[in-house]
Amino acid sequence: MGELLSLAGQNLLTPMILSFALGLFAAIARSELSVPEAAAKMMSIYLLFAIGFKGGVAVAGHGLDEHLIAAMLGGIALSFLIPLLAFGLLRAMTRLSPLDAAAVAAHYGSISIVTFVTASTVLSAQGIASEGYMVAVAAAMEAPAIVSAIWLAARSGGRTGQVQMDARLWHEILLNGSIVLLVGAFLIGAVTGEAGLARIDAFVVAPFQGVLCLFLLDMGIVAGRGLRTARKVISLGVLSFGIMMPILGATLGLGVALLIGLSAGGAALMMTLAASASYIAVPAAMRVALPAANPSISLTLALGITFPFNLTFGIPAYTAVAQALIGE
Amino acid sequence: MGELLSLAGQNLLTPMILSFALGLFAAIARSELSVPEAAAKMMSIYLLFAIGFKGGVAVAGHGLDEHLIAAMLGGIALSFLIPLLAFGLLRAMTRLSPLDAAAVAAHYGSISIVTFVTASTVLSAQGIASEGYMVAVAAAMEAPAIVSAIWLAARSGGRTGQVQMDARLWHEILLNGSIVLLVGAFLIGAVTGEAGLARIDAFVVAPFQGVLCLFLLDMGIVAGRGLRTARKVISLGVLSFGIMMPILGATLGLGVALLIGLSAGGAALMMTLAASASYIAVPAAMRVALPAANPSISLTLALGITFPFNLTFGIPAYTAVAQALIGE
Amino acid sequence: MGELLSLAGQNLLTPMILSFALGLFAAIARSELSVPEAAAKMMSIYLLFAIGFKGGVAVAGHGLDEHLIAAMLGGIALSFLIPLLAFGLLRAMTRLSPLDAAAVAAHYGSISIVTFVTASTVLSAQGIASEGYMVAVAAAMEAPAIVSAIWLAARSGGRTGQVQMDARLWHEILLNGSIVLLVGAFLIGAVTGEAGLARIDAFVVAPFQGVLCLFLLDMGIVAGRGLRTARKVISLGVLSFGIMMPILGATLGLGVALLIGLSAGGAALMMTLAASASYIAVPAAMRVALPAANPSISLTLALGITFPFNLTFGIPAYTAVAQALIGE
Amino acid sequence: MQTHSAKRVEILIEAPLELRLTDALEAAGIKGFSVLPVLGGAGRSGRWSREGQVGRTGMVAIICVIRPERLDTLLEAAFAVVKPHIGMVSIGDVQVLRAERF
Amino acid sequence: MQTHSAKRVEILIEAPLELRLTDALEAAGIKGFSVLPVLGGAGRSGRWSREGQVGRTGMVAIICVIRPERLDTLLEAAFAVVKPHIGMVSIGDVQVLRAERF
Amino acid sequence: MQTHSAKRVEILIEAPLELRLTDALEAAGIKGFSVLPVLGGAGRSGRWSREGQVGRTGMVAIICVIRPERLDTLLEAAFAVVKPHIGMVSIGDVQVLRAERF
Ligand SMILES: Nc1ncnc2c1ncn2[C@@H]1O[C@H](COP(=O)(O)O)[C@@H](O)[C@H]1O
Ligand SMILES: Nc1ncnc2c1ncn2[C@@H]1O[C@H](COP(=O)(O)O)[C@@H](O)[C@H]1O
Ligand SMILES: Nc1ncnc2c1ncn2[C@@H]1O[C@H](COP(=O)(O)O)[C@@H](O)[C@H]1O
Ligand code: NA
Ligand code: NA
Ligand code: NA
Repeated sequence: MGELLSLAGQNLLTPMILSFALGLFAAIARSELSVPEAAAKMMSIYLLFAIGFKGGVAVAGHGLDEHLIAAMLGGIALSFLIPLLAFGLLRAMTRLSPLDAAAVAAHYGSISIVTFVTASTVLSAQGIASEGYMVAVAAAMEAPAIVSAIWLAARSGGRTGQVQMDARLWHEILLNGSIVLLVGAFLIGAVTGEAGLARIDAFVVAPFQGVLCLFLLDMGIVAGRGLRTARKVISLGVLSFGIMMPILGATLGLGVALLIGLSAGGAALMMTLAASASYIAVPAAMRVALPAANPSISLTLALGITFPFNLTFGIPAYTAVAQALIGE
Repeated sequence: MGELLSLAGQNLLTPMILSFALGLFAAIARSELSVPEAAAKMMSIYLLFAIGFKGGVAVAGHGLDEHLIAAMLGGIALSFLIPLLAFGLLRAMTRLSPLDAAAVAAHYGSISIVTFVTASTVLSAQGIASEGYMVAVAAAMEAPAIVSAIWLAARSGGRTGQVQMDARLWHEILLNGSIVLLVGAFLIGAVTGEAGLARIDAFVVAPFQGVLCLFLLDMGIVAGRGLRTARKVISLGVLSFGIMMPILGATLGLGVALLIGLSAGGAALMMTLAASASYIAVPAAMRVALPAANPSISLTLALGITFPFNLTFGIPAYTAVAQALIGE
Repeated sequence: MGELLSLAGQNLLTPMILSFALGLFAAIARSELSVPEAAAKMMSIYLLFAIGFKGGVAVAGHGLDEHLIAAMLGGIALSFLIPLLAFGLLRAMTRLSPLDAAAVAAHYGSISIVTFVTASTVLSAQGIASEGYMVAVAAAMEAPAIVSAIWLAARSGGRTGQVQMDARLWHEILLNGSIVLLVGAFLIGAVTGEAGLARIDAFVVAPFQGVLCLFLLDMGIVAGRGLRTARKVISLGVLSFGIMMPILGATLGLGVALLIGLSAGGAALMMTLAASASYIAVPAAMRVALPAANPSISLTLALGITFPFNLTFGIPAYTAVAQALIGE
Repeated sequence: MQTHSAKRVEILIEAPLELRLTDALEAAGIKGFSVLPVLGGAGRSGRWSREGQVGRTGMVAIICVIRPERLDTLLEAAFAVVKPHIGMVSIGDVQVLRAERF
Repeated sequence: MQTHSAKRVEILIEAPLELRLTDALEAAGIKGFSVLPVLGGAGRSGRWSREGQVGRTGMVAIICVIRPERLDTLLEAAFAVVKPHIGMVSIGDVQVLRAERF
Repeated sequence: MQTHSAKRVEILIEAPLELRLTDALEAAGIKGFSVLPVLGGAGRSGRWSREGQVGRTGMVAIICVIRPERLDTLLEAAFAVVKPHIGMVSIGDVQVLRAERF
């Protein structure tokens, strides 16, 4: 526990986490500091491309693990199941309507790629190896949660017009920008391997953590603004959910990782994925599918509570637990 | 031929080409993946600045070649003449109106700076030297084609109002952003030389190919969208033109390069310039000068057919031919 | 003097200064070359973050100097006093109304962070050390000048409605984006120190001067456009003020630096701060506080006259003087 | 100068629905419209801003100038998409040059 | 289709005052509005453009569709902010769908 | 609140012609206008979007509020530029505050 806290402390004092804190502070103090939308989008394109590409290069180097298929299936199962658990918890702990609870549940079943990116960075800073294909697992976990959530909403007696699901939405979800970019960059990395990396490592490797700082600064600003304006919707029950759910998710993720036989690094990433909540792809899908659900509840929970929790305490804890149980 | 194909294959499997392919796939599959306009513009500013600057530094290092003037004049002549050839071909091979044919011809006489940048990258990856001043030649080749095209349109009996040419447009063409930036950066590189490069090489050299990947990703998206929406305007004749014209252009470029006595690398670049078609400066000029011409025909041809052709098969072929004929 | 001129010449021929000149040329020649707003904002976020962070790391390395408090107080005093001097000069030398003179005075009391960044770059290129906390001094000097200017405007008999000052404006000034980011990044650097720098130096150090080039290109464009459109408001008196004022400011800055006992590098930076004029934070504050003042006078003076003066002649001169008087 | 009566319809709609709306317009034979960005706003669901956002968030404004007799077609097509969602449809009277273009 | 009369108010205001204006609107009970970007323009204080600018410069357009009976409340709230500043307030008549939303 | 009648002219024009149009307006003595971005749209020449584009592509919207008696001057100046090009000019009736500014 002492070691865990020191690890957490060490993690807290990195430029990344502090940049997030700075953004949070700026927004809560109502500073007008802000990052242009186009720059934020470009940074996210950069991060997705770089993390996908590096995952692909790692796979090209070490070959495909026999666990790849199992990890994909495990991730997909988690993404399907976590919303059911989240929905149950929310209905028990909060006064959210079934519709709002289903929308929130979709966010928690899906994943936050920046949390994943941060966890990867923490692992490589500590010299802990992990399976390169975990980025493909991340991509695979984006969408299934949306299916579960829509089923939950429909089952809970959504009135006509409350649940809007069609082929077009499926298409949008499965080919959403972050999935296509992540998987595409992964394949590019896998195909071009070390030779490809040699050409672009000064772009995808060297400045990566710096870009992550500025991106987290922006995430802090957006999260802080959400927290400031959504204070009314955030009851104590909702808040507790935002901290309990990632812990439960990580536990499920750990179970799956142990079942599959992932490395300690891989297990930490699987726990992070299960613990994290989407704030990019799922919100857009929910606006289309469940238009009557209040978007600010999900976003504030995912970005204002769970994201910083994972960043500060979650990731070091998941790493420590995975290492303790699996070893290096 | 076998060697040429293997070179092409090798070229195809770089992160750059695959990034373009990813963008193409995303757009054709109707993924909403997109690059913000501001980010795309900024990347193009970066690429122009970097390529111009490095060209200038090379000139500062090796001194001005006696061929500089000849190469400039050769490039300008190509830019003037290629539209006449293109126009003739288009009128023979397609059903395009004289106005549309003239507009397309302007694009092919002018140049695509990203194709040039990609060719430079391929050359330096293969260790083939080239004349630094070729970026100045590239800048000189942007505008003359517009003159020829407007002459063609006027001659072909453009009705009053169809050809809009005035001093203001001349000014805009000659001082368009990419010419000013390319020539300006070239001069800055030439003046500051190696000392200047030492200060900014971590910016203009190291991450260059990585930025090029993301830029080509965007170009792939834009090209793919163009192909998707412009299927109707692209007849078989138009399509064939988009492949034949760069080959003819490259052949003319080779002739000029041999006449002038450029190095193998310089010849490959001259061929690339002659083979490539503008998709930035010329489209805007055509909207002003030939407002009744359909912009989507030119753009789809230049960006959707000729650009990927040059990227994948053209550049390796031009390089191989130049090396075979000129040696190192 | 000869040495000073050669220093100035050497400084003039860097990629940074030449990039500014290129932007100036492009705008004055009415080229449509331009940098997207979002990209310009993102570059300024990058520069503020990097310079703040590096200042913090320097403080973490060398410990806090006993002069820190004195330097902060000195800087604040300069920011309060310079507007009074500027106002007097403007009233004597130009026909500006009291309101316009007060608005201009606010800009000159405050600071230009890009001028500061450029000076830091020049110092480190020449191997001259300076106090890392000077970035904190820069942040402290942003706001006080606004107070003085509002006092001047109110005293000069601003009619009702001409001076709009309220708690909200105070809040906006003190927590404006550049102050929060600069101070925040400084603290992050101070807390994470060399370990933090090791993680992100490929982002905040290596490409810094290159980004500065593109940012200065943009500043040149904006300055050139201002000069072109504001020719009418720029009388000879106004123009002379734009050159005299930085010299006077730098002299005051030198006095304060000598009093405090800063190093030669620190003194050069203090002179630069005192000599520079704000073009980001103060303009917005003046639009709120002194809505009847003409914004284009201040902006053209600060960005079109004083900024290039400092960049080209000021900084080398301040450095030379500081070194001559203080030694290394 | 010769002008003609027309209707200017302004539809505020959530960005993720933009393509659905424009496709519906085209399906209804409405061939001309323009999409304008919206930076932020406020409504019954609170305040929002596009700044710093990464996903397809916020709203866009779709502007469509049409002949009066086509208004109902347009409104029906638009309303079918907008109905279950937040968003706003307003219609103003305008005069246009070059009516043959509409 | 059933429509209802409303007013469309368009306020051009300097960007540094945007929050003051929207806060004043909310304080006056005007809960719905949208903010649109303005790239540049010209007026008595000359020409301007947002291109390449870094600070909170230029203007924004705030659009507010309201019931006619609320117009005066809105105009008074807006005018209190806009009065000492440059900027423009224009009001047009529109028809809206779903009046219950306003 | 005291308001005055005015005309709101909205001109959609291709971005490469923006400066030509605004110069023509100024030459005709129209001193006030604002330029708004357009993200994309559709018309007889098909669908377009600004996303990912690099050159000066697409359209911009120019908005001009003027006294009714100046409308014809404006339309003539604008039409001389817009005529051979794609684009749209629409005119609506509005009320403005502070008529002295126009
Ligand atoms: N009356 C209005 N005038 C202008 N824009 C509005 C209005 N009402 C809503 N909006 C816009 O539509 C969005 C969603 O509105 P609402 O569904 O009321 O939350 C708001 O955030 C505004 O951007
Ligand atoms: N008549 C007008 N129509 C549209 N926009 C205007 C008008 N007058 C002023 N503006 C906008 O308001 C800004 C400030 O106007 P002014 O106070 O006249 O300089 C201008 O730069 C334009 O963006
Ligand atoms: N009726 C319309 N309403 C709004 N925008 C239009 C309309 N017609 C055309 N536009 C805009 O003008 C552009 C060119 O129109 P067109 O010349 O018909 O292709 C379109 O892409 C739209 O952005
Ligand atoms: Na999850
Ligand atoms: Na060519
Ligand atoms: Na100063």
